[in-house]
Amino acid sequence: MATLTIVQAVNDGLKSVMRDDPTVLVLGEDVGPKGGVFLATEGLTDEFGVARCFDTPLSEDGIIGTAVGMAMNGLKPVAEIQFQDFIYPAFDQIVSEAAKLRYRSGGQYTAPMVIRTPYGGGIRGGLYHSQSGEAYFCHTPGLKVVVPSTPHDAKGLLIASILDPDPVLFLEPKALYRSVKGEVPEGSYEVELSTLREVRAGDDVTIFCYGAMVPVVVKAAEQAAEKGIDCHVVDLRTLLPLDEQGVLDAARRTGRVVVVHEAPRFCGYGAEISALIAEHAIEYMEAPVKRVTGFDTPFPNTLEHHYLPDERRVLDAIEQVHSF
Amino acid sequence: MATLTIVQAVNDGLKSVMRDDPTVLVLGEDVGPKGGVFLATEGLTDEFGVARCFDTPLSEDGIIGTAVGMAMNGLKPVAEIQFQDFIYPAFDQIVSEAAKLRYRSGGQYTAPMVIRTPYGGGIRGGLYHSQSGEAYFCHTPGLKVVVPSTPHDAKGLLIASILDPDPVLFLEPKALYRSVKGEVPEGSYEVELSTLREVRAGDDVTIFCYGAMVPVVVKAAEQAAEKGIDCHVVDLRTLLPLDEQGVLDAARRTGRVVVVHEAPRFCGYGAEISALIAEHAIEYMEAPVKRVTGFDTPFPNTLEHHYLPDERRVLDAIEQVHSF
Amino acid sequence: MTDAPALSVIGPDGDAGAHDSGLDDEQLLHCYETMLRTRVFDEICLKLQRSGRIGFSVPNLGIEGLQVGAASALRRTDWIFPSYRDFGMALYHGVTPLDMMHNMFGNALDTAKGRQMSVHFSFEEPIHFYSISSPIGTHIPHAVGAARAFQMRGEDHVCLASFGDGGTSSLGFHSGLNFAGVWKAPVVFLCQNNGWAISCPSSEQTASEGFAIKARAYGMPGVKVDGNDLLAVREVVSEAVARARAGDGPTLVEAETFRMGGHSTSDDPTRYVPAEELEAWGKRDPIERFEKFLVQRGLWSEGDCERVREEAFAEIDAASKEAGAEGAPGLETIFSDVYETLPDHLRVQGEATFDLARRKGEAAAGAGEFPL
Amino acid sequence: MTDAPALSVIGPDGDAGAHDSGLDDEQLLHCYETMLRTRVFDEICLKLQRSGRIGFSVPNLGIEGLQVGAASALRRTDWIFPSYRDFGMALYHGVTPLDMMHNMFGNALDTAKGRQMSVHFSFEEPIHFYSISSPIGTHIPHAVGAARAFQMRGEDHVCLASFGDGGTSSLGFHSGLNFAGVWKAPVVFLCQNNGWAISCPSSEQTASEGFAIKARAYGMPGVKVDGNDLLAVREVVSEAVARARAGDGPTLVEAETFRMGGHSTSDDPTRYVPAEELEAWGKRDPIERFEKFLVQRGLWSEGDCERVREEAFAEIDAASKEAGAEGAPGLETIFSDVYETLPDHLRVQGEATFDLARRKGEAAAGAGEFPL
Ligand SMILES: Cc1ncc(C[n+]2csc(CCOP(=O)(O)OP(=O)(O)O)c2C)c(N)n1
Ligand SMILES: Cc1ncc(C[n+]2csc(CCOP(=O)(O)OP(=O)(O)O)c2C)c(N)n1
Ligand SMILES: [Mg+2]
Ligand SMILES: [Mg+2]
Repeated sequence: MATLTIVQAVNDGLKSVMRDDPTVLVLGEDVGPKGGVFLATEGLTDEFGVARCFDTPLSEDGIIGTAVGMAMNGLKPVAEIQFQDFIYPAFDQIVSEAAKLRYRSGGQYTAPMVIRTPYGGGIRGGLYHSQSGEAYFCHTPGLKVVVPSTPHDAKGLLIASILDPDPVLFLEPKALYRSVKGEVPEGSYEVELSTLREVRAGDDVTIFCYGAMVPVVVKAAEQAAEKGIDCHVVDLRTLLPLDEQGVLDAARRTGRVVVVHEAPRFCGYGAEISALIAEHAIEYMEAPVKRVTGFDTPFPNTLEHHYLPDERRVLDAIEQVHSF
Repeated sequence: MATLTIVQAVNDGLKSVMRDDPTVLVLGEDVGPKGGVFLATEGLTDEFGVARCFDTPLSEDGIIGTAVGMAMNGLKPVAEIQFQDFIYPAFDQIVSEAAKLRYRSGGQYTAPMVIRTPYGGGIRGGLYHSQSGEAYFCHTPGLKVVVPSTPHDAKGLLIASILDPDPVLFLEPKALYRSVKGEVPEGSYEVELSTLREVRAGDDVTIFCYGAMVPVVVKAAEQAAEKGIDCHVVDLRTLLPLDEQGVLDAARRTGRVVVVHEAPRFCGYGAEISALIAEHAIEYMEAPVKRVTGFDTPFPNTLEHHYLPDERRVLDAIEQVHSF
Repeated sequence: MTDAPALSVIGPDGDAGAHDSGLDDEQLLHCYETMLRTRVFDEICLKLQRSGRIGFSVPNLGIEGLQVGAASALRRTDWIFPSYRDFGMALYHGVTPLDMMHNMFGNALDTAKGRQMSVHFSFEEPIHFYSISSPIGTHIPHAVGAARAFQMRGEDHVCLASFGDGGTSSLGFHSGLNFAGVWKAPVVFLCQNNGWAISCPSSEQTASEGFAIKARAYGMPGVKVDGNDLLAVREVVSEAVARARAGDGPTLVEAETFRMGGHSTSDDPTRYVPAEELEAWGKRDPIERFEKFLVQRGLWSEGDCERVREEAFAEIDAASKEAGAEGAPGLETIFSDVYETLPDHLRVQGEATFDLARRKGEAAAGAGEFPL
Repeated sequence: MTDAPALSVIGPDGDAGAHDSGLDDEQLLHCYETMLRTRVFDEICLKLQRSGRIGFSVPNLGIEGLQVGAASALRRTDWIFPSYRDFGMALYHGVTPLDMMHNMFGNALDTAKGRQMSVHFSFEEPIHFYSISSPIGTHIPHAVGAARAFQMRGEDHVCLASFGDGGTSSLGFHSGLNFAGVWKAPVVFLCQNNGWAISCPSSEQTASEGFAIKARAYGMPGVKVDGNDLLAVREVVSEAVARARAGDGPTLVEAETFRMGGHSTSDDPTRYVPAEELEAWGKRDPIERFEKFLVQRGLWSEGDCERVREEAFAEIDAASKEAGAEGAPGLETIFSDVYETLPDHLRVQGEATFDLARRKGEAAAGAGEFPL
């Protein structure tokens, strides 16, 4: 097994699946000779030719719109959106078309495709190179939404997403692209979608998180452990369709819950987790369900370290629900 | 006071404010001579001329994009999107531009404008003439989101939205356009944004709702009353920024809460209400916080009456939280 | 090419000179019959709507020749990415009025399972007649992507993407044509310029001199054609299809025509369409023109029209009765086809719905049990 | 007009014949100095980035003439809707390097309050230099809307919207130009075709023959100009501005140039830009060309370049030191300007942030108390 970063694992995942399946192709801005602005697609054009990994004009609407057309006609496109912040010109194609095609055509036409895109803060990207828009997509029936936080999952979830018969939005935590390393099996393997990952077992407080917040939460959990609070950390991995039962089981286990994400709080993904618990497990709760999130503001630049949830804010919340 | 339908109240609101303020103008597809597909803008071009109420090419991106430009340069555009389902081509302009302009320019440039659009089901419009996308927009800092449910509020909230210094998405419940009538004062008046409306006082169960769900909830509350359950019905009216304190007070009052909306449940607006309660009022809750919503599917056509929450489903939820 | 005037083939008197359409007599008659069947289907739908049997329809009057002419240029292995007025193309290639009527009623046999408004057809056979979406222009890049799949597999099939004058302002038009130009994708873009986008006249839709000229922005040929002349449309679209099939890339065809009815059954066009325009275009009816052509070719005789109309009426009226008698889709269709496999949260929502329907006494809507 | 070759005014030897730019000697020298100051500003930013003092910059090398030529065609009552490379236009109209440096450092005096990445300037004075957005093309319809506001008030001001070759594929290009055409809005669209959109060459951006021709899709004139020739750009943009001011509608100008540096400081262009192209364009430097022109006019002498460069360096270097010494924005800037008035939920979030900062010992970041 090789030790890879997350961005290398993504690259490896793409190569593995492209070697196995000639219908898989990669398109997007600068994914070809340049290898993508984060080098996630490096070497693909060299190995698979320009017909299977190619640059597109500067139009996210065109990238996703044509990918839908390819997908319904036998190809498996993996479209890259350079930054998640730039996905919104394609919002209509994703929400109105890719997500609804199977339904509206009674299953005659489908859009099995993957949209990969780096999301989140931590690189001093300011308003438009830092956003976490997962909640917009998780409110969209017909889509699947996946967020890895380790190299192993990045590759295995990506391959599972590409092989999935439905459109998948694959959000890559760019803050972790090169900062997290881990062992990654060679060749093709799948990590099943809609399964949770238990990052740390514990009996006092349950913390739900995903993507770049996972290492932050792990650190906070370690600090909590020093204070005698034993945290159960769950990496959600697939945000839609969510393993709701798994979430409720984990919440009931401790009766004390913290939800952490980078995105703004209001109508953010964390609200759904809180709502599920309030609807199905409230009688087990021994404390308020706390959310630690980005603020309800656009994403700032110079002060992003104040905006992003850090160990301190997570630890505060852990202590609050623990001592409630 | 005249007795008007909601769509007449919208029309009256537009006329009132356009008479008072020459910088207000209306643009959109078919809003001119045709008066809009629901006749909300009927007579405006006649009264105010084609410079102040005009048809645009078929591009929501262009409608909102140019409206942002007008707004930053001294005009107060009221843009109509023909159906809320067709707003997504303008998603980037709304979410990336209108909502973030004041912030990113340090207040140098602003976008005081209103986007009016009919939303929701009940007219046999199927997938693309029935959607309720409010949650997408409520997760967008910098925007305000308003949903009236009575003629009085439709006019007063619309005028307040037009006079507001920030961009407002004004969602009109098309199912109620002609089915609800009520007294509407003449001339200009404002209903303050971010205030709740108590539709019905009660001490047993609190129900939060908005838009076309309000009459459904009122009927369910009446049926509940017959069974001896006294419901407190709150029309949220402004979804963002929400009067969170008012919501929490109303929730604490009964300790039993139902949230109702048409939109899909997962990551829907109701999740935020549940989450607020789970975070700030859980210790007052005597029952699970229930959501009665559209299903997590696209919007069907022939079976829309099964998709839309009706009195029966709301009553079921009321009974469940009451007897918990 | 782009700036040339619109091509016409059939003169006002029906004379097409020595024009060779490549169609034999039988095919020419098939074209004629399809036009009439399209008109009859449209008429019946408008009646069904007025009598409250169906919710919605879109008038098709005056564009039958355009649709049939374009459809006749395609093989059944090609794909059609239609707009909501294009059902004449489906009829031409053998989709049955009955299947179409199931959609108009949104019943249990509708291929779209009653999920879409009527006229939003989806067929896979006998030709790919792609699931119609309401948002304007979104299907244009789909056609380009599907065409690229043909390219990749070395297949010489072609995609026809059809849209209105209003559709040229959409995002999908810009990105679709741009990508197609760069990829030399085998697509024919058919802009049906019928003068109006609901109440917006073409002159307020864009300041360009017509729509064919927009092709130049994407490095492809743009051609204007008389949209009320079946043979002219066939000629121009056939040339574009041949180019595409040969690997020479896309073409934008602008067919000039006029919307003779309202935008839809919800629209009152007398509020905005000038009566003179309507009258002038009324004289250019594509079916009458084609009849005159058939007369000149000795293929038509008095009474043919009535006969075909009657046969079409009988068939389509029967189809509408059959479709109207069919039940609504089962409750499970609300929840199926969101994903290939039903996820847990939808299973729970579906079960609750079945349960409620049972309690309301509507269990018959489904099998009485949630089958997914 | 659209298909004409690109206009050049200054020959390779600096000869501009009898061309009358409408600029007096002082103004010509202002142009020259602004080009050099632009280049020096750029050089200093690249150095600041390499040494880690700032996070990001975008090279400007080779397009100084384009920017200054275009800016010189505007009055200060006109509005500029710039792209991220256009700071030469701001300098021309009197924005100070110090104000620009505050932005590069995202400090407390940055007009954007440290919220944006560097080079995303926003100025209201001495000219409206509209807040730059990262999403490509979104500002194009803004320019059209702002222009329509001028029209409505009967003011004869003009908007200049500037974007790259890549920007022509964006949604905003299509909707912006289309609306402007229909409205005859007083806008000049300036497409800086520098051959590349990051690593995508113009030839893969679109199949059209250049970019000026895209104007025909929107019913407006399209003009090509040599983008490395300040006087040619000024000439063409001035004509377009005059048309717009006179109420005759918009124009699309394509300025042909080349991106001599990387896309940004994060980019390594040697991976994809052919060395020959770089070399060829290196010989067409706009500053050298303008120097030769000034020599011919007797306005330039040996040493001028060094003198201006030194003065510019001194000024801009000092500005960078001053801006670099300035503190970060106060914590309250995370929460202000989301809305005009701070809503309750943001007040709560802000108070918690201040509280945490105080506990972490960072209270100095704000006044120590949440001031909103
Ligand atoms: C994105 C979007 N915006 C608005 C609408 C509403 N709408 C439906 S059809 C139509 C006009 C279409 O005109 P055109 O493209 O010329 O086609 P025609 O109806 O004339 O055949 C409009 C505005 C829509 N369906 N989609
Ligand atoms: C909507 C959107 N998609 C992608 C990007 C990433 N991006 C930033 S600049 C750029 C290339 C722009 O090229 P061009 O318009 O030619 O301008 P140039 O950089 O050459 O001046 C890209 C793809 C973006 N900023 N916005
Ligand atoms: Mg039309
Ligand atoms: Mg460029």
